[in-house]
Amino acid sequence: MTADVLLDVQELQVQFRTERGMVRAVDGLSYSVARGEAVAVVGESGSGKSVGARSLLGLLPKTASITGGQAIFDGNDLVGMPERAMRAIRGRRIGMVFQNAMEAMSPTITLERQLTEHLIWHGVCSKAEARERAIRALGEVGIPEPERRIRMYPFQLSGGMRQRAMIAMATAIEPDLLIADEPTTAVDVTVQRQILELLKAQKERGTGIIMITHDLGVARFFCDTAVVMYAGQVVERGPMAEFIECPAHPYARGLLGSTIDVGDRHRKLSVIPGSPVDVANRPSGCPFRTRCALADADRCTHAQSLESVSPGRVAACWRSHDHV
Amino acid sequence: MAVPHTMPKRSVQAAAVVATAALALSACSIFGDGDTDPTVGAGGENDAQVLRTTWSNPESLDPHVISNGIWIDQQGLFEGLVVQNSTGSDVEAGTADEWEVSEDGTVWTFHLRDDASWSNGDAVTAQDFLWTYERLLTPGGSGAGNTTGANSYQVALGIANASEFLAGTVTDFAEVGIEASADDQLVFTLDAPNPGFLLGLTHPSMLPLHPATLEEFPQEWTEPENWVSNGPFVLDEWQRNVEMTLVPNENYWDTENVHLDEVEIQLYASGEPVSPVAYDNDEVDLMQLVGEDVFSYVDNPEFTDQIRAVEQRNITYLALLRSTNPVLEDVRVREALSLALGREIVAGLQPGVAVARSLVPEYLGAEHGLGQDEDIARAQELLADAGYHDGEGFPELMLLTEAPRPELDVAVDQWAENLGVTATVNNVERGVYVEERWSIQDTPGFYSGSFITRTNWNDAINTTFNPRTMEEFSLPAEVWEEYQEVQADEDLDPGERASQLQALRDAHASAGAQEFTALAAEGSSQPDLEAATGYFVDAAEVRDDLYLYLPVTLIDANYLVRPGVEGLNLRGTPDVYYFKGVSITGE
Amino acid sequence: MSDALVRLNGVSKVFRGRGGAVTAVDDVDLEVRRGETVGLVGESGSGKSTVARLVMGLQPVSAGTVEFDGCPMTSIKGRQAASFRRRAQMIFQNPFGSLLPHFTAAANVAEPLRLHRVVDAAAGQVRARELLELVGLPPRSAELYPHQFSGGQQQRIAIARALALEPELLVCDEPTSALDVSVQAQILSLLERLKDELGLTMLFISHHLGVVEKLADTVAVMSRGRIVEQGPAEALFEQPRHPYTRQLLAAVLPVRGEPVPLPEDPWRPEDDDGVRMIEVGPGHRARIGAAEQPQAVR
Amino acid sequence: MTETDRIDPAERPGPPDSSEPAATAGAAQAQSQFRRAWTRFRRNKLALASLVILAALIVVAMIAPLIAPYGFEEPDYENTLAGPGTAGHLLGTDLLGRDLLSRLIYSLRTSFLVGFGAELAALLVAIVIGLMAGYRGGRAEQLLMAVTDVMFAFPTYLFAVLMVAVLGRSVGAVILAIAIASWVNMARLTRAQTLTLMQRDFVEAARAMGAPGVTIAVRYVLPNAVGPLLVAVSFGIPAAITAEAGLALLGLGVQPPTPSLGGMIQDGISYVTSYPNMLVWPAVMLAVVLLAFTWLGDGIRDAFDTTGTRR
Amino acid sequence: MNLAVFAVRRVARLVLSLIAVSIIAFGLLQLAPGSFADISNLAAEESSTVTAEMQQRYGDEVPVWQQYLGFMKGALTWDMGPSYKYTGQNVEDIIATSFPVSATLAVVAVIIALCIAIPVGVFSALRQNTPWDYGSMFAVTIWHSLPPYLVGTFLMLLLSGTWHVLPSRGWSGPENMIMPVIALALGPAAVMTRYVRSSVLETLREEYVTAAFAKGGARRLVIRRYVLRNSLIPLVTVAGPVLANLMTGTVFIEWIFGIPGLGQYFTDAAASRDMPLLMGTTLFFAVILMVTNLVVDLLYGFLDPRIRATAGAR
Repeated sequence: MTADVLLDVQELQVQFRTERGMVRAVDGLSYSVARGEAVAVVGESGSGKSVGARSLLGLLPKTASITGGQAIFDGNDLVGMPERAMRAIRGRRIGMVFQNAMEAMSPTITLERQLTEHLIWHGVCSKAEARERAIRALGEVGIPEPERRIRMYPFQLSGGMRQRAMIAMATAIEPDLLIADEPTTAVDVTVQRQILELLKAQKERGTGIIMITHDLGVARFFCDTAVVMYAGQVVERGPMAEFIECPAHPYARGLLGSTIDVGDRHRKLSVIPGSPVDVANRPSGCPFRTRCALADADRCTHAQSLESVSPGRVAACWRSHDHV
Repeated sequence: MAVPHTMPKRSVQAAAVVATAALALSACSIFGDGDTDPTVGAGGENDAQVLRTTWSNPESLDPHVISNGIWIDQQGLFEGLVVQNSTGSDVEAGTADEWEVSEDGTVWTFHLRDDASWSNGDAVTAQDFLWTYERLLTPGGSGAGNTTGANSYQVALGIANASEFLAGTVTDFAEVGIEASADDQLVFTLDAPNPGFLLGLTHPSMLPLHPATLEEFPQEWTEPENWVSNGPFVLDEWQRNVEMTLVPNENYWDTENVHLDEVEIQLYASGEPVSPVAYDNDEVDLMQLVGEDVFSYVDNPEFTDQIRAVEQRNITYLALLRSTNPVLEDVRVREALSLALGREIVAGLQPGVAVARSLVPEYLGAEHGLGQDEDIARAQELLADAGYHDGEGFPELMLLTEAPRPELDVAVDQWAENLGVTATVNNVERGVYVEERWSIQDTPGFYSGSFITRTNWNDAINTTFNPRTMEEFSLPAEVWEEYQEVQADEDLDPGERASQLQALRDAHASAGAQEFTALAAEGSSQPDLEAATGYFVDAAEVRDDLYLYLPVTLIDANYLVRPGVEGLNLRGTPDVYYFKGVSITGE
Repeated sequence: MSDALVRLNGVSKVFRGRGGAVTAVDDVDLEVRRGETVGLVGESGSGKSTVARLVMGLQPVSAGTVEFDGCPMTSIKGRQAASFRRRAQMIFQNPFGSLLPHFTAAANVAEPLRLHRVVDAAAGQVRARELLELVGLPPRSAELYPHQFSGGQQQRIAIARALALEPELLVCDEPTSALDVSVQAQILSLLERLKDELGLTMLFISHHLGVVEKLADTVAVMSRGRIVEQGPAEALFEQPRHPYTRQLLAAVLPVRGEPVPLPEDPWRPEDDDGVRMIEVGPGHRARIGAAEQPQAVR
Repeated sequence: MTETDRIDPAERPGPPDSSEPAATAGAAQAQSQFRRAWTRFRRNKLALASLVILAALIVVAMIAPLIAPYGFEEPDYENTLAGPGTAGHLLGTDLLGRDLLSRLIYSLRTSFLVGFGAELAALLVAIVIGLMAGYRGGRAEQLLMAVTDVMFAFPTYLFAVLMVAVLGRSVGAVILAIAIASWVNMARLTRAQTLTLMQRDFVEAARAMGAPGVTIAVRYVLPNAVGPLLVAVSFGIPAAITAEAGLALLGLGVQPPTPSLGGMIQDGISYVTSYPNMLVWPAVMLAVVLLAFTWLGDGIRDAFDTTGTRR
Repeated sequence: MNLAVFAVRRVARLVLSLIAVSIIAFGLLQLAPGSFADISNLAAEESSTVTAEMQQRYGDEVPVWQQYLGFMKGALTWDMGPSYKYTGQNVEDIIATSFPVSATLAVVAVIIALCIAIPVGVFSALRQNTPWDYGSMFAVTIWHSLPPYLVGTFLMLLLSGTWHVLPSRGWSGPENMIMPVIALALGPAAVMTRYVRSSVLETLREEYVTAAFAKGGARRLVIRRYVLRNSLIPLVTVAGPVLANLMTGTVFIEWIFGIPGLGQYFTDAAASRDMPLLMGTTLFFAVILMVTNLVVDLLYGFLDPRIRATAGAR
């Protein structure tokens, strides 16, 4: 761990209370983010990638609770942090960008208020100054006529513009860490590229970024580190380039093989059979074993721990060395 | 979302402030003047004598418009030539302090007292009375609102040409037998001697009105700010449907005998549950117990000294409905139904209810045997005679009513059990009831009604189910239809209409009904009360034997009167008592 | 061309709403030949889904004609319409939403058979099970309800249903957009297999260029209701001629290979106003002015 | 369901129980919407208890002649206004000595008849017009809009009073009056549900399959609107019962001697100071019935998860 | 469509509905059996001939349509003539004096109901699935199931009959409002509490609430600015109809507590077939309902910027 590490998550566990009993949505999530580093948490539906990130800020519903692990941010553990201390971190030190700005901004409050209020809450600046900063931030994310637009309500902006405004909302306060939860899923490819460029600028300023995405293209384009999750567990973690080059875990390999690029016309798709596993019905041992071509009845029914496959890379499969 | 367990207090406070403000605002404007003080009353420490009582909500206070209001006029707002004595059996001096009658009993001369004056200070004159009576008798009423003619009541007084003027056959009021021979002298000329004339003058329609006020405010004269009257009290406040306040008339001639400083009358809307809660809660000092409330007070030792009964004040009856089905045109059938009505059962259901055997209350001294009694064996016999043995082939009967009444349920039950006759109760709204009573039904049956019993023989014969009405009742259905057409014919001039109706009655009314008419007329023309009563008793008997109506029960009126209310003379009349003379003594 | 199953000639669609008229599809010419898969790509709001609905006759055209097997759709009425319905079927983006929630998987698949009275109920059930098997669902799933399936399985049911009437044309409107990456690959493989096995003619609509490239023989690129470029898939993806196509390709972030830098001066739809489609290669047309043509070749 | 929902259901803020068990994962049992709703409903103890109570009361009402100790208009002049616990009259008697328990049982019969009858009649009309208005638009929609405008301007209570005045006071007339006064809201709900369901892809899918409009409306759309309609009915029945009681209080309810809860309450109110049990029994019964329907409605709503139909 | 056209259409629909209401009401009255006659105090009834007299006066000499047009003309000029039953009072005067009473009751009841509903509903939602939540929802459902006339009757027996703390009836001061308002407010309070609770619960699940917390908002602030604002605006749509219903539906309460509101007059007029009064009150209620609905729409539009914006665009 270097001095630059902003956040260090270790063995995080999150449970949900459901009608069918307790469900472990996140079961052992570990990664760290350094200043200026972008970590991609990649996975499919129900893999726990978003729950894991939101739990850091205590933004889960009441039915959820963190049952284990720690998340050291700036020397303090976010897990079990008192509400007051947590509030000082939320929005100020750790910002968050949501998937859909339409849903993540109140329809009845003007942009101005939504962009400035937390500056005032955190005592960053005065109201007038906050307004200046918000206008500037809007300009920076490429919204024309920010002075006029700031008086509008979110629904009066186009989708792309709303998404930018939300990024302005999270970044105007210059947080140390940014959690971006599928920030481009709801927008078109051309807009996606622009949004990512905006986030890149933040990264270059030294902000650490946790990017939650199901899109490997986005992850690869933007992030330095890949954390691949499956059924609430991390199956592989390591530098992005090496991960793309030769994924170690069979699931990660399958995922990469399923991803279609332009120019893949003649590449044969590698298909993972079966359906993604639901965390509520996770099989014992390796969660992927029911879909894994390499599954071995003896080895895979035991829990797989993350083991180093190469420097800086870990994977949760006993055969992962075979592929590196 | 994890959420805090605190409440946004500020919005709650804001809402509370708004609510308080709204309450405060509304309190200033929408309530009545609000000068009533519920703690002041019979039990209160205050010296002011305030009588708090209840009355059925009056639609109007015009004594010429039939509504509950005319009895309030009578109770103390206006004063007629004469007023009733404490039992209602005779009259005492009112605005007139003296009167005499000619020897033939047809000319009555009244002398107004010198100090009789209106509440605005004007003297009460004979011309005022004359003006009032012209207003009363003018066909169609004088003011736009005077539509419900109390004038028809006055037919019974027998004032010369009064009915003719009312009917339109006489158009010059000067021909009517009322004359103001001097400012303080009023002379009535009657067609025939009338032993009921003096008591008849105590009807609210004979109260004097203040001509100047009525001419200035044809409609609004009953508003407190325009109010002028000659009685012991004047209208101080009238919050419609809620409350009326009367205060003493300073210009009244007999203020010494007016003890109350204020009368508060809670006005109960029709159908409103008149719960004695108001009495228990010390909101009123005097109220009538209505319907089922008698159970918790009458015969309750705790209230023995607070209950005052007016015996046999009301009589309930079933009256014949006109029907295309002639089954009830057979008097034997009607008698049979009457004899098996179950009166004893009804009387046993509630305290203060007695069997009614005649339309005339027992206390007038009618001998036993007058009227209708119960005899099931006889009833069955009669029905069999009429051709309906055990009710076979008897059509279903309808009992029309505008409120649930136990006697109807009992009748249905008893008729079915004893006579094999089925009947259904048809409970309809007032508007329907009033119309249906007079229209011709497909189903034979009766309508249910009740009267305030008449406290003297004259009224008992000549007002409730008077001769003309009895003749009308006895008309066969098809004649009744024709009769109503004549009544409704706008093209006929009034005189012509009256004579056509008379002709129809003469031709088709039953012999019994015509006999009743003759006996009643004979009685009314007797100058001597006793002689008259003889005829009236006979007439009553004839009337009851027609079985065109079946008397059911006589019902006591029970009043809750708070201890300390003195000088209260409850009478069997519709106005019940006068405010004058009532006082409240601190206990 | 006689082998054109579907042909759109100058088709436009205008929606009139409270906010005024919106031209969703603007003078589109398109052709789907038998046995061919035509891919339609574009961003949201480009009108590609509206084209699908116009082809399916779910909405009337505002101008132009849609011909199915040489027969203009506007004149199709009554029985002809019913027979058309049997010959063209559709798959939707949201598999759960497009299935009848209160019908079992088998009943969903058998419903078109019932509607068109192709077979009796019992035979319909048998056929439904065969079809479910064809799309890779186990027989025991026949009696389950749609909500009991995962998204990929639901889409398989929807495909089975679309195939029940053995249609000549299959219109797929973003069939994999709502699915996870691994499931998307499954469905695409399934469609590829079915295409080969059954010789399906498909109109395949997606915003995902890679997916379209993978499946389509011919590709049309749409923007703001207009087709800006169309041609054989290989030619179009390797030698995009229209600036918008190039821009779109550049915006895609590949997993393998390097991303292309975005063009400095983004193309705007207005740039195309008054510009006509011209032939730029064999079967390859683009909406570029003749004057631009030399520059377009890079 | 939106695209975003599908991508990551378990990660939406909310319990991750929305992620369905994959059919292949185990031997899942076929679950129709009703079975699913019933499973959820069963877990709601209050709603289940309400259902049991209502079912029991309905049975009691249906077999009233068998279990009522007396006829509803059978007098007992020896035992008038008897208190509760009088021999032979468990709950006491009224002025004519009629058995209150028997009258209460028959009252339930009338009240349920009015409640179910009115709601059923309203529902039938509402479904036809609501479906047509929602699915076809056009004249049905214009009609519904116009009627809605008028009915919204016509105070329901005043309308019912006038209707009963016209139709009379038979059970049928009261049912009709209440039904006419209440079908509009139900039709609007049906229309709204239809419009919502029309947005669902399966309608377009059905059209693409070649299903005719009637089939879509009746076979595909309607069954999916059942949940909210059931909820509306379960709230509508007690409303109709209350409406009858209100009419009865004004003397416009079902014609006596046929007893109804409202009629008994009307009787009871006049006796409240002397024989409160005459008011207490029907009042308690009415409250129990209304309460049970409310909880039942809540249960059904939660079971079908139709949050939009909350009243 | 611009705002003016929208407004004109809206008003036109309003007028058409009013005409329809008047025709329906008038038609129903024509169909209904019975006609107006003097319904004097039947207990004090003196003679049957009086009613016959009335029949003559208010016979059917005028054609129905002329009666209708005559009445409508009167209604439009706010001169509906005297009531048949309340002789000496004009219909418009009756309405003018009694409607404010009903309206006050209704408005105060709705305010009280809101004062109960908002805190209790919000509280229950914030403490979902706690004993507090279950308890208050249980209580609220029970209120909901008690018709106002029963509540009113029991209140009167308790507070006036037994404890002697409030006057049982009348309309002379604020103390007369307490029981009626409670009886009236309980039902709406229950309805609105349930609405507020579910609305708040729904809003709590919105992403923007999470986003507000993610910005570091204090709970109270987020609840007020994000949750309450967005969940209470729709309450207007519930409170409006409730208010309109109360204004027309206070009749039982007016009856039990002897309050001189319009509902009493209406019922009385209906029973006694007082045509002018009945038509007058019906039309007046219709206008009140429409105006309330209109105000609710406008208010909702004003409170919700989304609707405000689209309405402005039209």
